[in-house]
Amino acid sequence: MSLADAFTAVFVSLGAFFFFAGWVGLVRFPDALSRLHALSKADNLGLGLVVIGLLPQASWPFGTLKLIALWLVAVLVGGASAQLLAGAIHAQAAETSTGGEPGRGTEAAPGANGNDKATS
Amino acid sequence: MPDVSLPDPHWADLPLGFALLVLALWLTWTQRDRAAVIGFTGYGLLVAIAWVRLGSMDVALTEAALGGGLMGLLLLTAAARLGEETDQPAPGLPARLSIALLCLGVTLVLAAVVLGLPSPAPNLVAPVASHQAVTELGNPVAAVLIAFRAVDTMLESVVLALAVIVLWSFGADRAWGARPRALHLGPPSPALVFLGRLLPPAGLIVGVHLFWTGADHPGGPFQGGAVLAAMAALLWLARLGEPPRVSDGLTRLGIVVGPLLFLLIGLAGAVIADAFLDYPEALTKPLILLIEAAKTLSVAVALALLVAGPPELPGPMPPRQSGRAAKGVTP
Amino acid sequence: MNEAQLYGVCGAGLVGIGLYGAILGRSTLRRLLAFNLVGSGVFLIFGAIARRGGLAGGAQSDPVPQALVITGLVVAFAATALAVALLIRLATVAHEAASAAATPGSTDDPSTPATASQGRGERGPGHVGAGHS
Amino acid sequence: MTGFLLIAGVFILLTVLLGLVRVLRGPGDAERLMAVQLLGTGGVAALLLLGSAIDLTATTDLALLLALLAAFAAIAFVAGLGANPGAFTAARPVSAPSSHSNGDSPAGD
Repeated sequence: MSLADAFTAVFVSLGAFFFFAGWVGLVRFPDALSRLHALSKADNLGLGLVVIGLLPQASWPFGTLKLIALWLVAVLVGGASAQLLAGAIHAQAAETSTGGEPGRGTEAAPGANGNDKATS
Repeated sequence: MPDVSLPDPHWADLPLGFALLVLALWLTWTQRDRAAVIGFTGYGLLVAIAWVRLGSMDVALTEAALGGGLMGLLLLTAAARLGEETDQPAPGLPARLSIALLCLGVTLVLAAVVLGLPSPAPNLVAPVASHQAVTELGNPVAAVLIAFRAVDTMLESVVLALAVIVLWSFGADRAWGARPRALHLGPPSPALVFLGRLLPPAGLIVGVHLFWTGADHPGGPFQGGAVLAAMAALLWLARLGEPPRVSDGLTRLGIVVGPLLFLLIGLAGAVIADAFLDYPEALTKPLILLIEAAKTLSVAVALALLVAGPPELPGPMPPRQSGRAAKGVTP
Repeated sequence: MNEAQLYGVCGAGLVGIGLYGAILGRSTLRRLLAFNLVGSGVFLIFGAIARRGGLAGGAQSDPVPQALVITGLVVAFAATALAVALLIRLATVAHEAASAAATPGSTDDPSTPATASQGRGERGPGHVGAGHS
Repeated sequence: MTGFLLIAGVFILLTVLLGLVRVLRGPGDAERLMAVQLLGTGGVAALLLLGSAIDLTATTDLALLLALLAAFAAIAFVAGLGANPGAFTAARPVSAPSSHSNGDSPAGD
């Protein structure tokens, strides 16, 4: 096994681990914001580590550049959408806690919808 | 893509197919529209991966761009605007049961047909490959789309243009000439504006890349155009731009330039070459590129306008905004 | 069972589910989703056939069905967009008819221009009953 | 190396497929979106690994496309929410006298 292959194996494994961790967090964490936190780990670290791991395998220069561009796009998109979702969850929670009518079953906030699995 | 079979493990297919069916069942039976629409965007992603497994990268790209991006945008904004609809009255159990049995029967017949397909499978791989050199295209799907089945493709771009016209005609009479407003959904949050500033340049590059690479690799006008349309929709959603007025001449030109050029070159082919939509031998590649470029533009404009909806007058938009909805969220 | 057969059967299942949903869906938007499920099931069956043909002919996938599916996907999207616009228009007209029929003038929205436009299903800029009544 | 990349790709794909549990269970739409987002990112990673393993450059294009459009569902969802925070409960209470009373239980299933 060459050095490049060992590098790939280590980083791809780490990335896969973070995807697994993100899944566990998404399924097991108690409320929306912590789940989002877990998701962001998978989004940024998981994909980032997989991309780093694949860099030695990619064809220079375009394959490599494309991978890096992909990671940049993913970080940008993942970060912005996490921000969007967090804002929505937060606003919803604020609305329900200040006596706004709880949105029945449609809202992002945990517990706001009185739903089956919601815990807050 | 010369190698015959993908050497990857097959046990990813079974979970994927299973997930597709579970998701489809869930979004048919779940209670709320918006949840179902969110599930549907996930479904689109899965279908794109399924197409990769079926060896059709061209279709996978189209499905990802349409099903994953634009379709989610279209349906989620519609769900936001329509609100949750009351359940429609369902017929009695016997009727539902018989309909379910009927659908099951359709499934069983189709499955039997799929499993009983003749072997070896009839195919057009060899004819396409043997004639592909004439088009100077490396991508057989592009060759089929633009040369061998060119009538289909031309009619399809005409259909897109017609769809925009029909969509516009759904607007109220007095709103004619106004801008489409389906993507006017309240003040955009800062994160959305940020994304709207940074993502479209990247999307522009990806869209043009998909169009350009489509000659020799998977990709093409539809895929590239869909990405460009998604970027335009993002700009409109982030309020960094406005959809054009429906009376705008340049927009109208953009919609029809693809089919029109296709038709004109096709007619010219009837005179210069041998038949309608036949290309003169020496000019085949440049003509194809010209048509594809115009088609990318037209597809992009038409798809973006389809997401943007019919023209509407400014002001609150029924049925969406009620009085109490005005107390806003400030994300 | 190879992947062509698997996704073909999966497509058949999707057609069945989608057909049921299109007939008995809970709401019109859901029926639209179900209709799209039917479409994607049919396309998957096409894909299965393309895959079989491709493998028999020495390629990944037969290009002719692929090209047909690409065309079909774009047209299906256009049809969905039209249906969505129609749904919104329908809801708008119904909403106006309801707010006009209920109690003209009793809503707390002073800008409501009476019932002038209800007959033609037209929509005025300020024509929103605040109470959705 | 090819085998390892394939196994890693399939592992990630299966992981994010299991995340679909959140789409089915919710409880909120935000969770559903997160699961779809995880599906998108995991799909990108799996496609990259698959493409690298069997030397298919086109999968990188598809991965790039998925990464680019990954946020669209979240964008549309939040935009709709911001435009109309209460609409999903307000839309029907008294509008149709014939419709059933609106004391329905919250969704999710």
